[in-house]
Amino acid sequence: MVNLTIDGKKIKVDEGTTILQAAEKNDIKIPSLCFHPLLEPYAACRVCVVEVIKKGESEIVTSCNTKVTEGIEVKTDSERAMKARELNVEMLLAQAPDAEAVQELAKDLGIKETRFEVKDPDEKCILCGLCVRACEEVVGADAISFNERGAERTVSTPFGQESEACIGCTACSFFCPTGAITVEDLLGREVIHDELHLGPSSAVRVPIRQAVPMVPFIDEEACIHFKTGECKLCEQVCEKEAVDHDMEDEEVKVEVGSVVLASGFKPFDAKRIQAYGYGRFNNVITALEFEKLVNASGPTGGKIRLANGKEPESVGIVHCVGSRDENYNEYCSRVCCMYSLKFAHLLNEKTNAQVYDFYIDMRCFGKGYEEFYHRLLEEGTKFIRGRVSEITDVAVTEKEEGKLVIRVEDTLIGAMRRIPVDMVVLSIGLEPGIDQNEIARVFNISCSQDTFFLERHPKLGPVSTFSDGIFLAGACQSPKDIPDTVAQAGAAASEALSLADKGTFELEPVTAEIDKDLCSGCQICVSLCPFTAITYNEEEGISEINDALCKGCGTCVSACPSGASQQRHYRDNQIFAEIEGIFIE
Amino acid sequence: MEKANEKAYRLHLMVCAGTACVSNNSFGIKDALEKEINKQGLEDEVLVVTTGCNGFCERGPLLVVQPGNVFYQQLEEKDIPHLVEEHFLKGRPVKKLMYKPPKEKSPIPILSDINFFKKQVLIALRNRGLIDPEKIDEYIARDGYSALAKALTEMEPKQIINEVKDSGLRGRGGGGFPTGLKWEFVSKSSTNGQERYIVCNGDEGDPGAFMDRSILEADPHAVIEGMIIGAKAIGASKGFVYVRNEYPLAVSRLIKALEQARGYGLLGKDILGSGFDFDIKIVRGAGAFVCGEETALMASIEGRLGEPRPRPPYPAEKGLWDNPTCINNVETWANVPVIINRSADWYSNIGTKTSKGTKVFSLVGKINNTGLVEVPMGITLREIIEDIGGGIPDGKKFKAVQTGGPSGGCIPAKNIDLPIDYESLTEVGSMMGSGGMVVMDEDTCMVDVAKYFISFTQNESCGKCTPCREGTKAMYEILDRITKGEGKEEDIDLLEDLAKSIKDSALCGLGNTAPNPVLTTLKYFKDEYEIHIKEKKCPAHVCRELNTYTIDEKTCLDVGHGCDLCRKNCSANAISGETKTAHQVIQEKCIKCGVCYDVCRFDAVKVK
Amino acid sequence: MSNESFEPRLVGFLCNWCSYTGADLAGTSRMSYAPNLRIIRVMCSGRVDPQFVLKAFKEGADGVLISGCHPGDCHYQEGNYKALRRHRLLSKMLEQMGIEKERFRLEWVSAAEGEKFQRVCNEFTDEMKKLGPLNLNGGKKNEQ
Amino acid sequence: MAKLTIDDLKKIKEKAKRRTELREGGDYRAKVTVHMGTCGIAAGARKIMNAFMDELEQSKSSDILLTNSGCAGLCSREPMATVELSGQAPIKYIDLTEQKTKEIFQKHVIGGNVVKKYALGKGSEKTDA
Repeated sequence: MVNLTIDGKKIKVDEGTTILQAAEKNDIKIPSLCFHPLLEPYAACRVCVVEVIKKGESEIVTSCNTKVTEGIEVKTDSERAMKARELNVEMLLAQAPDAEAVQELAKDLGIKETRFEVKDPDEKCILCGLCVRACEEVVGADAISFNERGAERTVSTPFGQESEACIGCTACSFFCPTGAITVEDLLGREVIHDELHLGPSSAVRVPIRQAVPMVPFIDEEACIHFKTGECKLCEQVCEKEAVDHDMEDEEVKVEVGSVVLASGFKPFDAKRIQAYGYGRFNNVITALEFEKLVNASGPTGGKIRLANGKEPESVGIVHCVGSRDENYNEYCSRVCCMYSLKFAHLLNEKTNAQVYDFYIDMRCFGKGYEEFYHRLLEEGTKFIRGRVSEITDVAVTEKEEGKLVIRVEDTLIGAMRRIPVDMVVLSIGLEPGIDQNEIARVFNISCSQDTFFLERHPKLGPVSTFSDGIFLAGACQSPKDIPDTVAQAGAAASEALSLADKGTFELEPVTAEIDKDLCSGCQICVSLCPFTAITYNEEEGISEINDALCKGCGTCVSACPSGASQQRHYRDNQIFAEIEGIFIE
Repeated sequence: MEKANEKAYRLHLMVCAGTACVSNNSFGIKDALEKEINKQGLEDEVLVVTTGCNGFCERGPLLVVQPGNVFYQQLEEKDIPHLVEEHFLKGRPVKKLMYKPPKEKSPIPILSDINFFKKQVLIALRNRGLIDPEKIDEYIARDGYSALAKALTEMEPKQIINEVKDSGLRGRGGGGFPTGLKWEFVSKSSTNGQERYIVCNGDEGDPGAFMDRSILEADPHAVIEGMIIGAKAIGASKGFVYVRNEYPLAVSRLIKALEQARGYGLLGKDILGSGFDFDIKIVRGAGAFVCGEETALMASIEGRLGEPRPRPPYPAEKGLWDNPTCINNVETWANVPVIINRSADWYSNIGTKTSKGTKVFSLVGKINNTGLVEVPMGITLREIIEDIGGGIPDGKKFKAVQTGGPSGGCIPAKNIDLPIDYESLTEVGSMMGSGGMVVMDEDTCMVDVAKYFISFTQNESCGKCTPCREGTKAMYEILDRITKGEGKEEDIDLLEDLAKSIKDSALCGLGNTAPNPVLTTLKYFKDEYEIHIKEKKCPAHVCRELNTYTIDEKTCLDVGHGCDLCRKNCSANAISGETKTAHQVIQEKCIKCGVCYDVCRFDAVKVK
Repeated sequence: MSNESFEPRLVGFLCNWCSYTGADLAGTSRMSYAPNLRIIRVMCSGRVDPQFVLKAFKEGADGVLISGCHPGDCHYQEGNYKALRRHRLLSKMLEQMGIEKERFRLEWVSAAEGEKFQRVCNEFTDEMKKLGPLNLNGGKKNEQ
Repeated sequence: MAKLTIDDLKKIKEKAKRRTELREGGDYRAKVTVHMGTCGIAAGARKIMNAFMDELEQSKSSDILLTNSGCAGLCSREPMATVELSGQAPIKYIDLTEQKTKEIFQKHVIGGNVVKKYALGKGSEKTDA
């Protein structure tokens, strides 16, 4: 440890600490412009100068790079240091008048205006080199550097041309203290709903603010390390050393007793219904996008805004988008009515927009759901019973000018109606997960007609499947809302656990067995068994039946060419004897 | 010329072939001599030898006839036939070609009697004018590489370092850091296996300084031998000579010297059979003054942007490619062989208590004997200017001398009896620097001198740190205003504040010393600043915007009879009157170019 | 043996979960139907091995019936589908052996279809009466 | 050139020193001055100088200074030369021939004793050389 006095305070710091770091530890503020904790000190701006007295001799040094030595006395605001610092800042004010960081520093030091000649009033760059060093030390792209000398010195790419070395990671503009380097999207990518476009702001981030678990991840496309092998700043600053760039996905084999399939659902893709204009009109959004809009920690902070940023005056909510429709999904997605009502309520509460709700049947099946519907009726939401045929922006009357017109057949008054609104929310239904069939094949469970997983029995076995030990929970079995899902998940878990802790296991009495000597290993039975109870034993070259899984249907027995597979109590010779017995007079 | 080595000659004509004399056609003189000698049939008796810079550049092209040390100067090709016949054939030296000091009547034939040479003590320039730099044998003849042999075979590295430490030799580049100490740091710093490097700093960016150039041109082997001895002392295996690309003759002579040294096995593997390997590479500077600063120099050698970096770590610890590096100036290296040969005690009793040995100065400016002088430390300014320099030309009064180039300062006439060494110069606000010594007389405007030097450092600043990049620009702008008559009252204080702040907070040597010229001129010649600001006048009439030109009508008419020459030459037709009438200057139109003043033969034009 | 006095001897393989329960239902519902069908219970229609059908004909059966659950209802998922495949293949083979394919019949009878079982038995018996005896084993009776 | 060793270095130094020593105006044991005024040259001083040059070369000694000077004034007895050993009075030789020169060089310059039969007399005017 090294001891020193700084501004009169006696402190102890460990070897190799710089004066700036020592000051910060004892919350003494020393201004600096070209210093950044994540970069090597460059000591160019000379704003962090302090007076150091060592063995009676006083000299002015830059605190950002000078290491502390035994017994020195540091004065951060001595008259001599302040003089040098003020003049340096005043000179920077002349060189880069438009840089806020310098203006603030000048204000703190009490410098009104600069006595030196200003070459270019809107110059922002103070030539601190943070961008050049970041590009070299952190990013490793070396795309920009200083060129020219003395007063002509500038930062630029070689010959000012567009540089191939630049990987567009914007680290330079991130490190720039004065905003001299700005980032511009030259391609001008068209974004449907600006606020909703959650472009990556930083390569390591939390997926969404309510993500469970709330753990950041590294987005490999945006992360510099995967481009140039450098950077790893996040690794340096993480005290818990939790960052490891070399981590890879790995396949883990887990031996489990039972599996609860809760692979969820896929929202219906609203683009499939061309007539509703999702993807063509910026203000036609899906229910999920509306959830993001209305979410307090969402991109708009919970304010409901149109694409152009204004508040909508009228909003249409369309039910059964992609559900109860033989062109798409015949089944009812069960949850849309209630979340649409929730939307209507939120719209009434947060905006003074007129809400229209287009429904076929209001399915408020749950506890307290119907009462909630009646509240909506009182709140002034206009409910129109009928399926929406088309959403268009072609205005017929000038009232519809600039609005989205919803054409619907109002079945209660038996007439076609045209309702102009600012925004349309499509209450999209639920569809089986993207890899539903893949999972069914892997777990050897079957799907019902609408490709949701088939439960063993709608009443007697709603959470189990035909394969013992495989259970179902949630929307993968059929669309359901959160309360039902939670209930079902509880059931599935308890059934799974009941299997586990029972200790003993009742076997079917009539299961089949394979005689080792007769079996030739032809494996016909293996693919036949609906319960994957038969596995082929590589070493011995024969098939074996797992008694716990065999249900005793006997299909394999009748298919076995060599008669190796026999079903207890229904052996072939037993049945032959029965046949013979029939014809005995 | 091989044959010439064996044949004994009775006369050697030492023709000076330093850059200055070469530019004065000294090669022409050499050819003329050879032609004339052949014509006279003396080619077997008289040998013409080209040497490095002789030092007395004012009087170039120069010839010294040996034996006899007869000194001829300002030779022209037409003098040669007469010289060859008279002196070389008939043995009668030719008086009219000899050096005649301005005030004396008769010329001084013998070189060592001439004042310019008398007080000089030659160590770094020991072989100047005596050997042909492009022949290694001649260097060896004068004890060349004997110090190396001694160092490699009889001395341990520690002994060499102690010898240099005891000699009191200090860095001749300007810093004055004790060389022995630096060698010790480098040899002690751990290198865990990597190499150590030796660097010779031949950047010499100061305007008007040509010491290193002359040493490299006159005696490259002295530098090479010094570097090998240094390498042996600190255990380095690779050396670099960083020399300005603006010195083509020095570079070519250095290249020839390196090849010859390598040929003799004095460089490369197993030098002189001692098992010590060392080789030297030449790196040419790209013309940036800042690359004279050691860390910028190293960056340039590494191929990076020539830009200084904060110290510590000093090059002795972390230099080229982060390995320990020992950087010394050309002159420092040239001194090393002599110290090893003649011992530290002999060296340490030359010079003063704190500054040992000699220093080479390039004496320029308003001085009669412009040239290269090597004087012992402690010599007074008066001896240099009056005895060696031969006083100020045209009877002008000595005003000040500027030492240390753009990092140095101006020393006023009143300090003429100041003994010259590192400490004395720094006390008066200047510094030893590389050795540039610019003499100024009464016609020099100190504000203009300060402006010149600050414009130099401002232009050469690398631009990395704010005080130097912006500070020198700010000071230049203020000084420029003052010299244009727009100086403000508070400018002097602002200049002083700026100078102090830049000196305090600049990152490298260039920035720390750039304000010295301004500070010293302010300190000693503050009155001139005040006249420029308050009265908007320049006493030395150098700042043209402040001059007012008038014509004394009486002299113009009576003496010049209105010769009308000034009016004809005035480009702004700001002069009224015709021939035979008195002329006047129309002040509004006058652009103060001063042509009338220069042209008028009758001193009718007055400048105030 | 004239047609009317000829009583065909039929063998029926019923799956335990649907057809056997269905037949049981027909019985408990007091439905009368032709007694010619002699029933063998198997856990699933998939268990019926083609050998059993051939054995039955060999022993003197005039017709064989397999009855399982409706497709999709099978207690073991796919047993009835396997039976369907075997029936198609086996009836082709029987034709080649000269046994009329009507003599080998496959029916889906769920646990609730007692009435259907009754109808199937009656129809099957009448058809076999029309076809006449098969007499594969030369009309010999099996002694004890 | 093969790699040098220390003593190679010394050898080169000796060889080269003979030539450069001349330039340093070191202290010489003997100084031979051949008078080559216009009449001297006419009288054959060139041949005498060459003779001296050859003798000097063969003698391989480096402490003898051979130089020339203007006319010594005694035109009738040209060509003449003066030999001056350090510490002794200069001796002037007259009516020289190449043969006499060799003899003088060997006996006086090298040997150190004056060849009386050719000498004019002791001492010499003050010369500018």
